[in-house]
Amino acid sequence: MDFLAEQLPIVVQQLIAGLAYGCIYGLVALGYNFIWNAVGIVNLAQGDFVMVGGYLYAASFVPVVASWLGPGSAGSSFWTALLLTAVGMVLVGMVSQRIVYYPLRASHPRTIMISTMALSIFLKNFAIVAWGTYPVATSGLFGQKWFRFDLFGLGTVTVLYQYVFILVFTAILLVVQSAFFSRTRLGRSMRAVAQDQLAASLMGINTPLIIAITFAYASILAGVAGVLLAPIFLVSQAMGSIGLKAYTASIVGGFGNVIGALVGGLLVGSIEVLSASYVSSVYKDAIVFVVLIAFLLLRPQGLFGKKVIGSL
Amino acid sequence: MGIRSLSMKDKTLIGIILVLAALYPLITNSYMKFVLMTGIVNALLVVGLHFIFGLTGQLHMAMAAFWGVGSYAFALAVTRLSWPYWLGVFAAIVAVGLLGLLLGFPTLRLKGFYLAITTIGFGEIVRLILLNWAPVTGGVFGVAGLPRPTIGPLQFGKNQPFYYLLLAILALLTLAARMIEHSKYGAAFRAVHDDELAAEAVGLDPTRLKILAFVLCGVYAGIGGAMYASLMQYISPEVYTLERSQMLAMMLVIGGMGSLPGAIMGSVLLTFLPEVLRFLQQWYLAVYGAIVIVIIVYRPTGLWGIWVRATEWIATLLKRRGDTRGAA
Amino acid sequence: MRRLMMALVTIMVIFSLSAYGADNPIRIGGLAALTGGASMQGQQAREGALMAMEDLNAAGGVLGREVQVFMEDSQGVATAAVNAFRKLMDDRKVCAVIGDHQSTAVLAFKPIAIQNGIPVLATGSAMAVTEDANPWIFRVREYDSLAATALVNAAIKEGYKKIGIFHNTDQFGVGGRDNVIAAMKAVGMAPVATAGHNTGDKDFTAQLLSFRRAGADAIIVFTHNEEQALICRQFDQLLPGVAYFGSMSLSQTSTIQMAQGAAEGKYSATPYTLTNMDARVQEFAARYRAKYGHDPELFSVLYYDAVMMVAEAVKMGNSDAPLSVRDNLHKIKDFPGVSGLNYTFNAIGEAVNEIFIVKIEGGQPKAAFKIQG
Amino acid sequence: MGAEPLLKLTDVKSCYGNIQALHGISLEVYPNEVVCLIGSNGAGKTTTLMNIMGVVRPTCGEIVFAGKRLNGLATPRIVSMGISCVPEGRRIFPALTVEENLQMGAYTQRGATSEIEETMSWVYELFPILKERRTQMGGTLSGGQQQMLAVGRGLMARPRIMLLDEPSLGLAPLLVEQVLGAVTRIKQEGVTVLLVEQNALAALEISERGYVLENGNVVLTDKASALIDNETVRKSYLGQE
Repeated sequence: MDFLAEQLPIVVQQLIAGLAYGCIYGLVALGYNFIWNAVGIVNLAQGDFVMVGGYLYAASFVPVVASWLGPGSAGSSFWTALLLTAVGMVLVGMVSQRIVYYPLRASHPRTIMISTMALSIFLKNFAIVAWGTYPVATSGLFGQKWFRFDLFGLGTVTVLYQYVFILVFTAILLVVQSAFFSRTRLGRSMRAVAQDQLAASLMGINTPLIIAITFAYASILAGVAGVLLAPIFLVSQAMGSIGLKAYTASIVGGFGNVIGALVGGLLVGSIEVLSASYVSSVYKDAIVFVVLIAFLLLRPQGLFGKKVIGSL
Repeated sequence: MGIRSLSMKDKTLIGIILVLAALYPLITNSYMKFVLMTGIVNALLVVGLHFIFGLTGQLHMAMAAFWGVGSYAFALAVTRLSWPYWLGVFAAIVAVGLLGLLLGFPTLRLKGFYLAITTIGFGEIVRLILLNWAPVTGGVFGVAGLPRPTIGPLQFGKNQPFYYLLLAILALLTLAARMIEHSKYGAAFRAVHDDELAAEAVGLDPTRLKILAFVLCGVYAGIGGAMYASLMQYISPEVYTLERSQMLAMMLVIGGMGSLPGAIMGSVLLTFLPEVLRFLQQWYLAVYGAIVIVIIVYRPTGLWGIWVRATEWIATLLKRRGDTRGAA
Repeated sequence: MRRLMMALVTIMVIFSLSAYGADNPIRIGGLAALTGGASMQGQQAREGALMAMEDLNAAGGVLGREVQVFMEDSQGVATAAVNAFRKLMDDRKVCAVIGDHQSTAVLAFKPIAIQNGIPVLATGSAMAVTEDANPWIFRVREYDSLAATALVNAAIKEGYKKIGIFHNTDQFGVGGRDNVIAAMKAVGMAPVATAGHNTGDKDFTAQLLSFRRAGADAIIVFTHNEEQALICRQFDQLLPGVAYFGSMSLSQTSTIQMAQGAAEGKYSATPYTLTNMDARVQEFAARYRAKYGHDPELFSVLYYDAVMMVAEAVKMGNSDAPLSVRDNLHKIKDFPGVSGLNYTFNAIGEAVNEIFIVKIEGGQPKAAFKIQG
Repeated sequence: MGAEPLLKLTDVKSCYGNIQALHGISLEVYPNEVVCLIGSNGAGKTTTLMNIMGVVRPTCGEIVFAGKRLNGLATPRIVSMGISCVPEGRRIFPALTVEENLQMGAYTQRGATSEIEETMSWVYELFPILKERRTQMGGTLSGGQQQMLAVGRGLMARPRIMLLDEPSLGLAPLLVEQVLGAVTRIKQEGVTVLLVEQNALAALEISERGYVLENGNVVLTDKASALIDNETVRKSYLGQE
């Protein structure tokens, strides 16, 4: 009981952080899944899109927008910069797919994978040239503010407002997304293309365009993840490493599954924080990957996937 | 057997090895010579990767881990255990071969991008172990003072003899790879690549074949890892990253998937490319990435494809000139 | 056969293009991570080194000859560092190499430098860089045990008894950890907890909470800028009331900015601080700011000073032969640097034997006291 | 027939990769008739349809629909001109509801919501089971229901001509009758039908004319009734000695 009393607040505190990171992984994982569903490839530069989103937001748009709107406009400048970032990411996604996917669409997926790797190298190093080598700090809506609350008299838990914001923002985003996919013509045609490209084009859908839009949307998700992370992390070229965790999340959840991506993200986030605390902080990434490999061997379809292994 | 009876690939292979042999004394500065040596070591690894990535079509992204374990097995055997040089190389081969077996077994059920992420995860695990298991690996401080080889009275301590030794090893291993490729195993690997179910239907065992490919790759990576350690004479864990695995895969793809001459061309070229681009200062790796994208997108058949077209073009050109001469 | 000849000729043309003569200028090499995770420090190094070159040439060069500084990218990785070093040595024919600021990279090319007789003015802090006292290897930076001892002494002086160590798992962090433990042992203490993190980690909740569990009243943090800033931020939430002693990176303007206020009240150890009112320091900082638009940092001044010392050694020996440069570097006495330090290389090639303990106040690293090594 | 053909293929050749699949197909479909293409597996029936839809580009020859050349047009353009295709294997969207599937069928009918709803109620009238199941996911329907959904989805585009690829494939005899019966009713509504079938007898029974394809060539064409009686057709395609 004593042990519990001592550990519980700490576990809760870490879980909140883990869930917030999980949401971020989930958002990026969703991007993997949409592209996977639509064209059956994995974009290995997806993680670097997070970095590009973070830089666009923190280094390019925030300073400009803040100077437009003047002092004391933290709220509106956040939303404006977020919107501009999303627009920027649409361009990034569209242009990238036009260059590294579209010309190769008939090639072996392996070739496409390599071209997305090259894109990843390009983006990492382009960031150095475009935004410099100094990591960028930005404050978002809440900066470094945190609050404490008492956990049933067991102890106090300290939480960053930004963590809560990430959780709420992700929840709202998912609700909006689900409405978009079921209620709008564009959303439905994106689903149709993901399910059957030939049938979709026989319906008169411009499939190449819808695929480009899917890439753009996946990029927006990555960019938003970058914006949400920017205040708690620093924006630097190493931010792209988040892509691997997100890839893991999408596998754990069941590749190609929307709910799976989120649940997988939350699971990976929690495993990461808890294993850092209770197993080994330097091997935490290794532990995440061990879990991944175990999943692939024991339940390759993931938590929510159908029992089919994606063929190449 | 005359040179005419050899296939285009074989002729090119011989040509490449000869060019590489002639190149070394032609290069006047020892920096470029050293880059060339690095290129040969990369080629050893890429030829190994060819078995999995090229022949069997499996997305193996843990090549840096294979290479790292090879380097460390060799380095620890010759320093900590004071084993003789070639026994150390043998230890590296066995270690990475076993690693290939270890990775091959559980991941056989996985295909495509599932295999890719598994191997990426595996590579990261190995990297973290090399970095943090300090009592055994020396941790961040790496292993220093690694020897260059001797064979009987022959000394390979200097760069030039070591270069020709590396080249000889590359030639031998490429020859072996070529023989495997043309044997029934090569055909079987290709069958697994094209259609696993069909391969199974004709009585091949894709599982065993894939394990075999992983083990073969491990053997090559073991030699490559040991040679790298011997070349640098110092190894440290920050080298064996996912980025390196990606670079090696790119070398293979840029070279032209599924062709040995392409694998060597790709390795040497992509080793030189960033060095040649250094004058671009901090732009150079961004430009490197862009060049790789351009090559892949506009020539998915890689350097091998370009070479084939170029030789065809030259051949028709020569023939046409011959024809007009004949007409005149 | 004709095909083969054509290929050969093409390759020969390409390589002959990269060779050139004209040995007139004095060539100095610099190595730093211009790409990759440590490129921030690399950029500072580059800016400092190039500024030194311009200053030298504006003053008429050295021995009446132009000075050329070549900066190459080491990526902070052994393989790339060896290639870059060889390029400087063979291609650029430099008379000395400054850097790298990552000790791993230095250890990788050190044997080549010794074998080929190129003096190296390393800026990595690991003990292994100079411990074999090779005459070719110099260091223009504080060494790990100096910083570690200073931080431990500062913590003890401020009255802390239960000290934890938090370190990066790279060469810098692990070296720092070992030296902190050694320094504590020397005064009969042991750390209450030790935790590590990998380069690129962003969330340190678990490690910081482990210090809380161990009841630490102070922690010593050996890591680089980005992680240092993030740890400062998370530390304030999780370990209120605990003292914080950070390695050199915490004293840097860029880290203090990245920490967004979380660096306040924390200590760091550095041989160079902008709050040093020495005229040399201030004059240089003003010129640097005017040129690059941001403050100089430790690596900016170290690379600047190192280039200046190589130039001095060339002048002293009236020659840019590496051997002469090496011998004259050893003869340099109290060379005044823009870092505020006076450099004299000792028997094993160390030049920085004093270090400031600074406390961050109002976003500035205020020098608290100075410790001699 | 007299009138201009609605759809006319002249000497269409086409390749899949390096394999030539069509060696010069010519055929005509007149307004408001049901024409069937019969032939064994690999005869080029589906390829012909894919050429009409612009999914596969013919290497030579001409495809004309209602006086307009279709060669080189993109599939969406072709669909919006009034050709719809019910592909082989049905290919309904498994994770879209029945109603969403039908809505996708009306993708090219921009704007007019009331018209789309009108068409949908007509489809529901034609296949009442779809109305019952309209909130169910397409993938959960039985084979026959999926075929009806596929046909219904094709009708949602309000086509002038509908291409039906193997609608009876894998269906129980009772369902085959139902689906092919629907074809007759579709025709009564003024839609022209080009039907591809392996079940040659059933297809010929509801068609006016038929074409027999072999190895990418038209080998025989006649009135449907005449084909049923044709000796070779009986032997090769109707399984009758």
